Amino acid sequence: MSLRWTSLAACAALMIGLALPAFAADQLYIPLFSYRTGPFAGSGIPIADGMHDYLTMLNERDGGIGGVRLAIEECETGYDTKKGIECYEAVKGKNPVVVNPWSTGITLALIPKAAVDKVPILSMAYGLSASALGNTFPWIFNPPDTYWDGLSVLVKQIAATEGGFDKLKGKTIGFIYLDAPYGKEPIPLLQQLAAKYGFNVKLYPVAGAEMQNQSSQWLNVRRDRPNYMIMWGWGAMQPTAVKEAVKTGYPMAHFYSVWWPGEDDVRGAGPGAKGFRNLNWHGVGANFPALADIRKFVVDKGMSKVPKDKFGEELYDRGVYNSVLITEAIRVAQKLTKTKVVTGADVRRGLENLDLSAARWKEIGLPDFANSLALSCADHNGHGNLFVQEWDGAKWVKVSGDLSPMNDVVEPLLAAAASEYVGKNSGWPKRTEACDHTS
Amino acid sequence: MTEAAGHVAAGETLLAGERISLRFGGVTALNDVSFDIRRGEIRAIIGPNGAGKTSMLNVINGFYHPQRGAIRFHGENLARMNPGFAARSGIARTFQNVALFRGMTTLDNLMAGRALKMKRGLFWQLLRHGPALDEEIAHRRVVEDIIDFLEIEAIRRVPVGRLPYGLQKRVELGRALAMEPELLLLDEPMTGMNLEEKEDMCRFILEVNSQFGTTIALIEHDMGVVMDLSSRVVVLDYGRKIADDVPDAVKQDPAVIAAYLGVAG
Amino acid sequence: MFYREVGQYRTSYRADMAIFPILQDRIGLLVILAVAFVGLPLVGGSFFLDVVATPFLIYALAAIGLNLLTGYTGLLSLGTGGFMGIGAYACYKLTTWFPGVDIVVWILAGGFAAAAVGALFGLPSLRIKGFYLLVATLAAQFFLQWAFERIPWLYNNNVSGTIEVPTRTLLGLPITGATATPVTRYEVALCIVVVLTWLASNLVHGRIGRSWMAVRDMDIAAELIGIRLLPTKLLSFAISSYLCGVAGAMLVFLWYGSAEPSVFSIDLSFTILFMVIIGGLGSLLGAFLGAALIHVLPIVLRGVPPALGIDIASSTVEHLNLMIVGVLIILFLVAEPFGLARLWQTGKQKLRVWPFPY
Amino acid sequence: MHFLYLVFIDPFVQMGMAPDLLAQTLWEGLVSGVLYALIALGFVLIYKASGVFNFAQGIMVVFAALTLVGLYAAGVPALLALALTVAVMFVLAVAIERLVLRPLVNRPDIILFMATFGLTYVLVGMGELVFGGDTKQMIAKQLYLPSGAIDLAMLGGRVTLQKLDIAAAIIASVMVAALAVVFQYTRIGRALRAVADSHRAALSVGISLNQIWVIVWFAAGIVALATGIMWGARSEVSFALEVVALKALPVLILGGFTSIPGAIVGGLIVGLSEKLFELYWGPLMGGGTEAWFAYVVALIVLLFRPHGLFGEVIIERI
Repeated sequence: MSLRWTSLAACAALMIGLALPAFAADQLYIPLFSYRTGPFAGSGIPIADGMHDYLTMLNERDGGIGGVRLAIEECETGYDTKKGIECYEAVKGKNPVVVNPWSTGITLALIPKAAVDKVPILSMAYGLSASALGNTFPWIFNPPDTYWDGLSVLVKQIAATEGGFDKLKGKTIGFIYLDAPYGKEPIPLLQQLAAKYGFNVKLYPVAGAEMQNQSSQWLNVRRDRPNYMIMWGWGAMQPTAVKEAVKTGYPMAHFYSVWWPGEDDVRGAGPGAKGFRNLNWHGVGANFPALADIRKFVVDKGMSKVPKDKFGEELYDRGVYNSVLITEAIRVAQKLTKTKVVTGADVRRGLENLDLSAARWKEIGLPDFANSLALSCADHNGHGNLFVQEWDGAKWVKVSGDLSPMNDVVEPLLAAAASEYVGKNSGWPKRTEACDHTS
Repeated sequence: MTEAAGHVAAGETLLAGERISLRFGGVTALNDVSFDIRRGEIRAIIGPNGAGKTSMLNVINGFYHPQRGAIRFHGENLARMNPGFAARSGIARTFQNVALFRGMTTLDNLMAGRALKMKRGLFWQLLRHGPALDEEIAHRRVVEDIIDFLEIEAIRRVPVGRLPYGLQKRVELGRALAMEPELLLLDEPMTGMNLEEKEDMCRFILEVNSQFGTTIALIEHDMGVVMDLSSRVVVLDYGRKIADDVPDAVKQDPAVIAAYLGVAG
Repeated sequence: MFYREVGQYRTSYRADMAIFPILQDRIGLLVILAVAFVGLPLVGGSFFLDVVATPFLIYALAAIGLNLLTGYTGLLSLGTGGFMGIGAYACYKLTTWFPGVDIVVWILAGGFAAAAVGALFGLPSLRIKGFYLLVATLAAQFFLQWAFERIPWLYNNNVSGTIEVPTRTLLGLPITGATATPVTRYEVALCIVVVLTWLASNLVHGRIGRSWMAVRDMDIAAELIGIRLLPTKLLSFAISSYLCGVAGAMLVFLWYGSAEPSVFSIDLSFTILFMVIIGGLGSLLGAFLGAALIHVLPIVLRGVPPALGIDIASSTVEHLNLMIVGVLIILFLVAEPFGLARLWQTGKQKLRVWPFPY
Repeated sequence: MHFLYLVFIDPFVQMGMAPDLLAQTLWEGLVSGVLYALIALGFVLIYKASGVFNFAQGIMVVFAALTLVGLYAAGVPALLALALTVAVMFVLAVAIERLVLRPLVNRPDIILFMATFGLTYVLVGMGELVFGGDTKQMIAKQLYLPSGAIDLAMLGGRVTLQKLDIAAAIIASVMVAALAVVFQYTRIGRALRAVADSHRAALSVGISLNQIWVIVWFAAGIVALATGIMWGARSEVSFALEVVALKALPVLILGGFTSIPGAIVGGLIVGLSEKLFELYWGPLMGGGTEAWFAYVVALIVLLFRPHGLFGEVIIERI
C-alpha cells in the first residue's frame, strides 16, 4: 500500500512543481548546470562559483541586464548525463534564455533536443566540436575554441619551441587522455598532424575508474620517452597525472595540457610541478574592475560559495567568462529585438551576433581579460587565439604570445564531422532560422 | 506383512550393489558391501549411527562415487552414475534432513517433481497457453492426486519453509512420488515425528508400495517400524554388512544385537 | 470488505492456475493499464513523461530482468549495466545497417545479443556461487564498458565516440530522435514493457520458473529431481540479459537520445540491483515497486524544496538526497527485508480481512 | 604469426631490454598491490567477524581521509586531527553497529550487503555536505610522511622509489602484523576468531557480538584511514577514490573473503599482474586494460578454485 501513496505523492508534487509559475515574467531565467558533487566536482565547483557570482553581481550592481533581473538557478548534474537530462527537462518549461550543460556527455544528449525546444545551448569550449558550424547546428554554440583548435595550437607551440615544424620529424608526442568521448576527440587530428609533420604519437588512455591510479600509464611514458606530453584530462585525473609526471621525473616544460587544469590541480604536486603548461584564452586573477565588483557586491556580502583564497583563480575566471558570454548575448538580443525580456530564440540570435571587441571587454570592466570574440551565423565558435601559460609554483604565467589555431586543418575536419553527424542522424533538420547581418 | 512377504517371492532383482567400497580420505564409509533390491519389495537399511546407511543411498543415486564395486540397475552398470541420471532412470529419494525448496509452495514443490516429465519448450512456456497450459494442467491433475493421497490439501499454497517438520517430510515424500519413480529411497522418513505422524507415514509407504507397486528402500531407526514395513533388512555396522535377511531372522541375529547393544560380538 | 475472494470458486485447474485468480486483482490490473495507457499521457506533462514515467518503465524492465536471475534463480549479478549496454549497441548497429526496418524490431532484437553475451558470462555460475559470483560478474561489467570505449566499430567511428539516436518513424510517426514526442516514446516503452512483463510472468509461473526457484532454494535437491543445473542457470542468464538488453536499448533510444559508454557504468548495475532488492527478490511486482521507489523518490525530493519555495543550493539538496535515500534503503531493509512486494502482500491480506483484524 | 610474436615473445624481449623499467614496474605494482591489500583487509576483517560484505569500505576510505583533511583545514593541528579522525571512525563504528547491524542481525547476507550500500550513500552525502566535493590535498608533510624519492642506479638504468611509497609499504605491513598478533594472541582476537567460526558458538561462550562488531568495524575504519592517507598522498583526496576501492573485490576473490594473508597476497598479485599486463600487453589492445584485468584474473582463478586461493572450501553435505 505505502508505495501507492508514495508514488501518488510523487506525481502530485511533480504536478505542483510544474503548475507553479516558473519565475516572474519580468525576469530572465538563466539555469546553470553545475556539478558540485561526484568525482569531477573538483573542477566543477570553481566554474559554478564564477558563473554564479558574475550574474549575481550584475543583479546586485545594475539590477540585472537592461533593468531586467536575472533569475539564476543552479541545477546539480554531478557530471552525470542522466541527471543532466533531468535538469534540462526541468528547466526547459521555464523558458530559459540559454542552457550551459557543462559536460560533453550532457551536451551531446541535448544537441538534438535544442533545435526542437528552441533553447540555445552554450557549451563553452567543450561539447561537440562540429557544432561550431552554425548552419548545421543553429542552436549550439561552443566559443571561443574547439578542442581541435586547442590541439592544433599546442602542436604549433611545440613546433615553435623545437624551432619549426620540420623539426617535429621523428619526435614523439605522448597523448594522455580521459578514456571517454571527450578525451578521445582530439586523437584523429593528432594522428593527421603526425602524418603531416612526421612525428609519432603514443596514446595513454586513463579509464574513468582509474583516474587516481595512473602509475602504469606513466611507466609507459617512462619507457616510450616521448619528447612532449599532451594531456586531455578532467577532474581528479589531472592532479594525479601531474603528480605522477613529477614522480617519473618527466620534464615539466614538455608537459602540455588542454585548458582544463586549474591551480588546485598542479599545486598538490609541489615545487616539482613548476613549468607545467596549459592552454588558456582569458586572464587569471582578481585584478579586474569587474571582479572587484564581484568581490564588493557578492563575495563580501556572503552571497557566494567561493572560498576567499580561491577567488579569481583560473577556473573561477573561466566561469566568469562563460557568464559574460551569456549576458553579452542577452544584451545583443535586447538590442536586436528592442525588447527587455528576451526569449531563448532571441538569445540564439544574440549569440550569433555576439561581438566582444577589446573595447567592449574594457566597457564591462574586464580590460584585456580575453581576446576579442565575434560569432556569426556560420561560425558559432570564433576559433579565437589562445596562449600558453606556465605554472611557476604559485600562479599561472603567460609564456607565449597569442597563437591562432590551424584553421586550414581544423575547418575541413569540422565540415567532415558535421556532415557525418547529419548523415548518421537521418532527418536532421535543415537550418530554417533566419540570419540577421547586424554584425 | 504377509502382503510384503508376497512381494519377496514375486520380485526379480531391480538394483544390485556389488562389493561396494567408499572412502573419504582415510575414513571408510562403506567396506565391500553387496546387496540387492528386488522389484516391488520394501527394503530396509538399518544400523547404528555412522554405519554408512546414508552413504549407501548416496552411492545408489550417484551423489557419491564408490572407489570400488559396481551398481547394477536394470542390469546396466551405474558405477559412475550422477544424480541427474539417477533421476532420469527412475530413482527418487527423500533426505534425512529435509531438502525441500523452502521458498516454494507445497504445490510448486510437487510440480517441480514433475520437471522431468514436462516437455514443452521455451516458446510455449512464454505464452503459457495451448500445449504448455494443457501440459501444466495434466501434470497438475497427477500432483493433485498425490496431494489427496498424502492428505495435504490444506497446505497446497503454503511455502514449505513455514511448515512443521512432520509435514515437510510428507511433502518431500510427495515430491518424490511426483517423479513416479520405479525405486524410491527414503532416508529416515519418520525422524522427529510423533506417533500419529509415524503411523500416517507408515500407511503412506505401504500404500505407495502396494498401490503404485513402487520399490522402496528405506533407512529407519525405529525398529518397530522397520520390522512391520520391510520385507528384507540389511544391517550395516562401521560400513560393513553384518546381516541381510527377513526381519524376523535379523532380529535374532547375534551380530546385529551385538552391534546395537554395543556388546563386542 | 471490498477486497474479498469469498464466493469466487475456481472450478477448473485452468482457472485456478490463472496468474490473477482473484477478480479484484484482475480489475485492478485493468484499471492500472488503462491509467498507464490513457490517463498518464493525458495528465502528465513532458517533464513527467520524460523524466519520471518512461525511465521508470525502462528501469522496471531491467529490474525484472535482474530479478529473474537474482530473485528467481538466486544468482547475484553486477553485470547488468554491461548487458544493457550490449543491447543498446546491438540495436544501434542493427538500425544503422537496416534503417528501413522499424526500430521497435531492433530494440527487441538487440536483446538477443545481450542474451548471448549474458549466457557466455553465465558459464562460470555453475561453479561459482554467492558473492564470488557477484564479483565474477563485475568482470563482465568492466570488460564490456571498456570494450564500448575501445571498439570504434560499435559506435560507427563517430568522432564524438557516442551513439547518437537517429530519427526513426513507425507508420510515419517519429518514435525515436528529438522530434519524437514524449507521449509517443512513453507509449512505445509501455507497450514493450507490458508485453515482456507478461511473457516473463508466464515463464516464472511455469515449468521453467519452478526449476529456477528449485535451483535457487537447493541446487543439489534440484539436481536429484532431474533438473539440469547448467542449462537452467544459463537459460536464466540468457533471458535475464535479454530483458536487460532490451531495457538498455530503450534507455538510449527512447530516453537519453545519445549515450557514451559511461552511461552503462557499474553505477547502473548497482541502481538496478537496488531496485530488485528493495522491491523484493523473486517478485515481478517488486521490480516495478523497487524501480518506482529508487527512481522516483530522488526526483520528488529534488522537486520538494522549490515546490515549497525553500531556497537551498541544488548541490545541498543533492547531498541530502543521497543521505535520505541511503537511510531509507536501510530502514526498508530493517522494516521489510523481503521488499516492497511483501509489504504489498501483507497490505492486501489486511484489506482481505478488513474491517476485522483477525 | 607476427601477432603470436607480439603476444608471447615481444613483451619478454622488452623486459630483458630494459630491466630497470621492469624493476620499476614491479615496484609500482608492489606498492599499488599493498594499497589494494589494505582496502581488501578492511573487507576481510568485517566479513570474518560479522559475515557482512561491507561495500562501504571504499567510501570509508574517502570519508576518513576527508575528515582528517577537513579537520586540519578547520585549523586543528595535524596530529590532533589524526587523533580526532580516529575518534570519528570509532563513533562511526558504534553508530553502524547500533543503527545498521543490530537491527539486521540474522538477516540474509544479501540484505546486509545492500544495507552497506545505503551506508555508502549516507557517507557520500554526509562527506560532501560537510567537507564539500572538491578534491583536497592530503596533509602528508604535516603527518611527517616523507616526500621525495630515492634514485637507485641499477640494472643499467635507474629505479626510483618514492619515499612515500616505501612508507606506505612499511605502514601496511606493520598494520597487518599488528592485526595478525591481535588475532592470534589477545582475548579479543580469540573472540574474533570464535565469532568468525560461528556466531552461535561465540554467543554460547558468552562473547558479546555487539562489542566484537564495534571493534571490527573500528579496526576496519583505522585500516580505511591508513589507506586514505596513503592513497590521498599519492594522488588527491576526492570521491573518485571510492571507485578505486572496487579493486579490492578481485583482490578478495583471489585471497578468499576470510583470509587476512589471502588479502595481502591477493593484493600483491593483482597489483603486480595488472601493472605488468598493462605495460607489456596493454599496448596490443589500446591500453586502459587495468579497468578490467584484475576482475578477469579473479574470474579465471574462480573457475579453478571456486573459493579463491585461500578461502576455506565449504563441503556440501546432504
